[in-house]
Amino acid sequence: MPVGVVLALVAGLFASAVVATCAARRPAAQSIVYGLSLVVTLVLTGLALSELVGVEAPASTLVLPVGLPWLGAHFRMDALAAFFLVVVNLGAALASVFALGYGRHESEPQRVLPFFPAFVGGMNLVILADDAFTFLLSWEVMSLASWALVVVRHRDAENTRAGFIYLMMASFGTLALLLAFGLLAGADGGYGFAAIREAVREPETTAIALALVILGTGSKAGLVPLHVWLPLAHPAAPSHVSALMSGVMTKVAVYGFVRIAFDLIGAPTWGAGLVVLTLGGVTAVLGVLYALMQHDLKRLLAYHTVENIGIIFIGLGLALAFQANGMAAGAALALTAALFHVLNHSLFKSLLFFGSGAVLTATGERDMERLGGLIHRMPLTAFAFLVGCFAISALPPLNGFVSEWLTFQAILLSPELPQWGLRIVVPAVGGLLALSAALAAACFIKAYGITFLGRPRGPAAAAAGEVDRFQIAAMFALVALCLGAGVVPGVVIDALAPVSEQLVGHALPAQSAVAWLSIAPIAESRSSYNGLLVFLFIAAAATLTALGVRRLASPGVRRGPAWDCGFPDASPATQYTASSFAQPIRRVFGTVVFQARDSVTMPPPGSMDAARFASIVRDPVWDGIYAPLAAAVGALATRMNHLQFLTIRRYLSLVFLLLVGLLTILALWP
Amino acid sequence: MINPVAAMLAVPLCAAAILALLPGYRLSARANVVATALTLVSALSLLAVERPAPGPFLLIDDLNIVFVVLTAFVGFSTSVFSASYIGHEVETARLTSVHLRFYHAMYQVLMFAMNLALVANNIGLMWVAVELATLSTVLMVGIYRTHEALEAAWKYFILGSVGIALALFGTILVYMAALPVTAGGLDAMVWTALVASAHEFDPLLLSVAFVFLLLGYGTKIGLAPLHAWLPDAHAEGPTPISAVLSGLLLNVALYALLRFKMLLAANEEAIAPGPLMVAMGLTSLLFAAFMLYRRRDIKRMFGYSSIEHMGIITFAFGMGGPLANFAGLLHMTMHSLTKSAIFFAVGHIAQVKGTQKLADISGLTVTHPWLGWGLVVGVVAIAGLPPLGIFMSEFLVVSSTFTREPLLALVLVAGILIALGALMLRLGEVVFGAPRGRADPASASYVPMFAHLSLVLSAGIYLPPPLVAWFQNVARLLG
Amino acid sequence: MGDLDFDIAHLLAGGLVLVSFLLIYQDRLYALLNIYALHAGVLAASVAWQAHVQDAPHLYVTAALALGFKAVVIPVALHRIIVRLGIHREIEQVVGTGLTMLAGMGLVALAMVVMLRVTAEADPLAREDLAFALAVVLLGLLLMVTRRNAVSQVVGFMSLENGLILAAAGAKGMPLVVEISVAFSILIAFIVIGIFLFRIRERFDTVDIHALDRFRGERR
Amino acid sequence: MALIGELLIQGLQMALVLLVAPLATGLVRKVKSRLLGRQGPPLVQPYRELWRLLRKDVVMAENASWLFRFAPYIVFATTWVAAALVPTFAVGLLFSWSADLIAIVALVAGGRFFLALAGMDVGTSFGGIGSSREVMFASLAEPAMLLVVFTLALVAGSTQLSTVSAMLVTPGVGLRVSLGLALVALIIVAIAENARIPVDNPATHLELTMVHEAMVLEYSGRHLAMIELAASLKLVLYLSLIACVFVPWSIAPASAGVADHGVGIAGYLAKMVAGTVLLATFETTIAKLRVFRVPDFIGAALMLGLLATLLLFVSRSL
Repeated sequence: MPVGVVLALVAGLFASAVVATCAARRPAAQSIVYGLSLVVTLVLTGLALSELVGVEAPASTLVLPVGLPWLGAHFRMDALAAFFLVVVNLGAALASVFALGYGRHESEPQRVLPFFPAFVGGMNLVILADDAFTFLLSWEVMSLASWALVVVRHRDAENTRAGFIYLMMASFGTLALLLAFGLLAGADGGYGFAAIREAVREPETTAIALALVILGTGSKAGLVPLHVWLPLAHPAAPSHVSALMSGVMTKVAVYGFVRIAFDLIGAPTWGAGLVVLTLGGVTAVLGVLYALMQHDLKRLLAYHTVENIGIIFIGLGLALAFQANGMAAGAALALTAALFHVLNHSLFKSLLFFGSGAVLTATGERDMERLGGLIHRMPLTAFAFLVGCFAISALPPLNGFVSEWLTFQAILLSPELPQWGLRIVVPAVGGLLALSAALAAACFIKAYGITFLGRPRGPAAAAAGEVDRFQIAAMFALVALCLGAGVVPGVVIDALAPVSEQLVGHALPAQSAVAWLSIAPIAESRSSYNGLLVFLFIAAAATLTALGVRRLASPGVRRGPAWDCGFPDASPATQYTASSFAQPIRRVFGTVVFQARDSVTMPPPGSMDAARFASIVRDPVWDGIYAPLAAAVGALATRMNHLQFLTIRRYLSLVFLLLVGLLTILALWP
Repeated sequence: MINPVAAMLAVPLCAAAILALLPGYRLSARANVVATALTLVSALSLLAVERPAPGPFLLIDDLNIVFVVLTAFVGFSTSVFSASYIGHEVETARLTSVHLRFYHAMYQVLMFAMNLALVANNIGLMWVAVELATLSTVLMVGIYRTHEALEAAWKYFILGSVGIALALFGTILVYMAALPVTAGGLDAMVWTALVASAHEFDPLLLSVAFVFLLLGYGTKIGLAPLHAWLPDAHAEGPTPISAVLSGLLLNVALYALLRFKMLLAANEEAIAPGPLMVAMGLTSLLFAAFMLYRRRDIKRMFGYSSIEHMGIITFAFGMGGPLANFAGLLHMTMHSLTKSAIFFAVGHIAQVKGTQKLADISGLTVTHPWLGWGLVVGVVAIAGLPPLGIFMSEFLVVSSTFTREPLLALVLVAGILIALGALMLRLGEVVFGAPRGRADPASASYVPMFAHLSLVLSAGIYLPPPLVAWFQNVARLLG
Repeated sequence: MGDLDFDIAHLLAGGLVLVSFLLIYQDRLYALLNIYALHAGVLAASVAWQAHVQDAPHLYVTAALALGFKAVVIPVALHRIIVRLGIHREIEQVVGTGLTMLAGMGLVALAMVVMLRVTAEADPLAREDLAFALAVVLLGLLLMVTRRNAVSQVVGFMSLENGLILAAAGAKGMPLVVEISVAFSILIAFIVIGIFLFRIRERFDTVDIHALDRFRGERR
Repeated sequence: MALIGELLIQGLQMALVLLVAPLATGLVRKVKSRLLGRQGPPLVQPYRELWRLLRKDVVMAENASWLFRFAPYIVFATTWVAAALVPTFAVGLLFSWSADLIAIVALVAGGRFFLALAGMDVGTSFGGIGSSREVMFASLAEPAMLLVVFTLALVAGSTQLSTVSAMLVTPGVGLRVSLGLALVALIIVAIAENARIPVDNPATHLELTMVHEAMVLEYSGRHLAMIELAASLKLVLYLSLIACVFVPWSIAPASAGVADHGVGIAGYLAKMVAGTVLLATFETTIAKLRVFRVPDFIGAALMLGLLATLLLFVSRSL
């Protein structure tokens, strides 16, 4: 039975975590641990893939006598689980490859090695869990392990703070989910997913549960306004872990939402769809705007994860809306789009974080303002990162475009929706999605242009060199996957068919039937796209032109100083920086959303000291929700703290008053 | 074949007498371990042998056997810890061997008193035993003779005495309630007899009695606003005593309260004890959660955390029902193990850093990885994060409450989250960051700490079926 | 039992409450101690009477203890302590006597209401006794929380405890009464010694912030 | 046989746009000069310039990277492919189903992506100015364009450009508010995308006002030729897009005879001429906007597009 095998492998992961704890300080530990996790995750990927594309096998289940005593730990492997297992383990495998090289530069490996396999194992367990207790248990194991990885660089107070905020948000999410499960399980505590599926409950119960689920999974996935921990925590971890957290762990959160909202609760209301849709739209645009304001490469990437989560949730919201109105085809399309984007984002976000990790190893810099010109010193990394940027900007012929294209197609189906609320919101969300796509391109032009192009802005960037072969290998594997998923999307869509079949009882038409490997989600006459042809056309046109021009034109290339309108050899400081590049967009959007303010202080004429530029960007969510909350708790704590310093007489009077009060109650008690 | 109950009571008593006379502290420490080991053995043998019929003074049933075994176990591991703890104390001349003689004797007296309180079938006897336990701990809290220690001991003493008085008044009232129904005299104080005939008692008298008992024993449990003695006693006493206080004495007092709750439950006209306990539990939880934030002394902080968890446990038992009661029992067990483990760690930390001030402790995972990571695991456990045992009980409490009383569950969750915030904030400062201040090499025995933690960990993942059946049985008993 | 027995028991118990009021009323330490001696004496009398009524001879022990230890030894010892610590000039009330008296009235009323609502099966003597005992206990607590200095609070505690003994004695055939009274005497002895040893003059309720910081070890 | 025919038509179309592109640019210049009362360059001037550029050597900054050298070809290729997929004189082209309207927009965006990067590659301040302003415009123009696409797709029930234009020929469409709004939005977007006045001035030589020109400032020789050609292709692309959607008449239907195709070509050329003339007149009548007024201009397009889409969501008949 596959699930048993899978569990055994996951157990192997935990075992290697234990091994790592014992032997973390040995020099060989690095390669052993990462090698082990590489092998295990690869096998897991293979198993899950075979489960996904294999023949229609009934979901295999397994009950272990652990966990909640009278329930046991239930595990289940179905299409949905299989797909997400692929996503998780693929990302984990490549992260292990990357870490084989990246880990060498780790100063305190004993703080990383034990937790990396545990983290991966935890994510696997979440996906396999088939009862509320096991689910939450694994969920928190995942959170704890990643927390430990976030605080690896614990000497920097920023990181411990990030870890703290992360852990708080994670626990908040877990408690929300706990309440949701309590509600779903009912008074007699049927915590098994099977029981929850069977149970019938009032619509308002379902509504509350769904709201709690959105809170719980949203806080893990980084939905605005629950995203605040994400851009702090993800960059703090070592880069291969950042890749896992951003590319994979957020997907586990998405899995949690899909599992509960579609599979366990089922029969959604259109209101739910509306809420999720709106949250997704807002998240997408705010996320990319946040990202545009950053100049720390890894933080920019982390913020951008928020945007992609938004896109995914737009798809999920549409799916809910369609399903609520019994439009199975639309639901299938939207869900497929969302899941496709899950896969895509896990690919290119891992790629980009690997790239940032490579930059980090080569230069020790995360701040773009001190980078630049790396394309000359690390050409391979530069190429891989370029592909990642192109893919994440949703540009054909790469994979990012396909999933967004599918989402657009789903949006274009939505006028059939009967509810007015949806009819008003959906096009607005479509606009938001388009906006976020355009802004994403801007964001990554900035990221790439400042980091890799131009001239070095600092000595570290000037002295950088290409990274080792493991890191390169991991990045190029992802490049290949991005390209593959982009040019033959039909394969992925067909692989997703059983999932959408399982969740919404309908699947997109088999794309393998469509000619020339192109995809047509509804009908070829309506809309179709062929990544392969587009890719070939562009490649062919480019090469042909290049060749033709070579024949016609003079081949000579003379190198000289940059023209720059007659100011050659200006110092690298005259280049555009990250903040100056974003300045127009900051002025257009940021002033509204973030109260962004640029302040320039000019030295008086004749004084030799430098002019200062500062750009202040405030996070409205933090200022609006979290800061007041923290302040309130702090104030209350301070106020109550006086109770520590009372005198014995006062404590006695507390006792006395309580006694008198209770007696009075009794005296008045009928 | 000696009677295990008798052994369980006799061993500590004799040990106390012997230890009071033994000169060298090393020897007496070992003797202490041996005595507690014997107690543990006899307690465990209770599980094996068939139980004696409830007599006028002693009673063994499923409920108190849980407490007995737990007490004996934690008492044993704490004595092991204390053996390695006091060594350092003597080296640093904070304690003299005379003190230690007294200390060990009192330790055994405490064990005796707690065992007596647990197996007592007579509410008067139970009262006497609880008070004896309180007094012995009072004396040990003040053992360092510093201003703070005396302050704490004195506060504990006065508040404890008032608690004693209130509890006694409640006991008398119960007796008065029983008078008209039973023959009076001794068997009007035998718990089993009382429960049997409780339904005929005068409900109002019983309710008044419960109010006094709640306040009296609630003081020992450390429920807010009766808690005032607890944090200082934990902070200023020797750490083994803090461990025993948090791990055991609070449980014993809670056990007494539970007995009377069952008594009241048997009489349906009397005031329902549940809501009172729920209210006090939630108050303690929220109160302690906020108090955790401004702590400067690491031991006092964990004292407050004990208040928080006692609040949760009282809340669970107050809610009642099979799930909540089960959760309450589990939570109590897990809290005893975890909190004592934390105090084991904290004791050595305070020794190696030469201070209890949180501000002066940092970067423990760098300087003392074992202590540091041990503390991390302990705090993670006490904060109710999986995969450790307390998560399971909190899972059950919260989810079972939410279906019955959503608002209460929300308050509960809020409290848990706030407390978690405080604990994690402090934890981060203590174990991470660049090390500061002294960092003496640790001459610690990690066995008790990691034994407890591994128990908690395994319990979070796997509970052996017999244990579960047993707990479920007890939960049913509690109604 | 005859009416007379009942009336005398009633009278003595009521007398105890009255004396508790006197305690509350007093704001001089010496007078406080003398009145406490009286309190103990009345307790002894009522316990003895109970012993006679219930013909439970062991209660005489308790009575004797009350008379000898509480009415004589303790007051004398406290007297010495006051002199030693030089705190006999204290005006140590938190709220005015009038208010405290009012509160006391309220407490007595509360005690009566609570106890007399108890149904009549419990024999009347016990009921009255309980009501008075509860009143004494509450008044003792009131004394403790309205006085600032250690000695007067000890007095409050002892009067509270007298109330307990009264209740215990009133409970017909209650076992362990003697043991309990002995235990309490020891407790009180501890407290008194504690005051004496640790020089706890104001530790109950100091107003000196620096002292707080020093002793609580928390604030800086 | 049919396949070969279609292949022929597809090839013809690609060649046509490529040939027409410089001509259109030249025509715009000519008409503008005439309107300003100048003689103006001859129509073939753009071809001459391209040729001249091709013959010249490339002068490249020392620190220009491989991306700088490849970008022109990629930009050209994407634009060309995109333009080749827009029905000019015949619908139902062989490869038209390989990329729908959304993909065409994305292709153009891809070209811009590389152009903006190329602008930053050398690391000069002007390149930075150009790129950052370009992406700021694009971040508004692209969503506006996509909303226009939504509108058309909702009207035609398809994002397939051939289907759209075929559907819009049919009388059933009639006059629609949403289509009107979409047209205005599309025109604004087209102006912005092609860096025409009032957004940008293709003929400016004042560095601080340049956007597109600043991006390509470092280019020379054949690279510059490629970029220039791509720019004029883009103009043609948008013109033919507007043409095939809003004046779809005379476009040869799928599997039509040679005659129809002839008519189609003629009509297409006519439309091109009309479009260029209109553009030129428009450009001469107004002045360039300040950079930070441009977002309002393009934002208007965004709003119009959103309004059009909303109208269609509210009622299919608007």
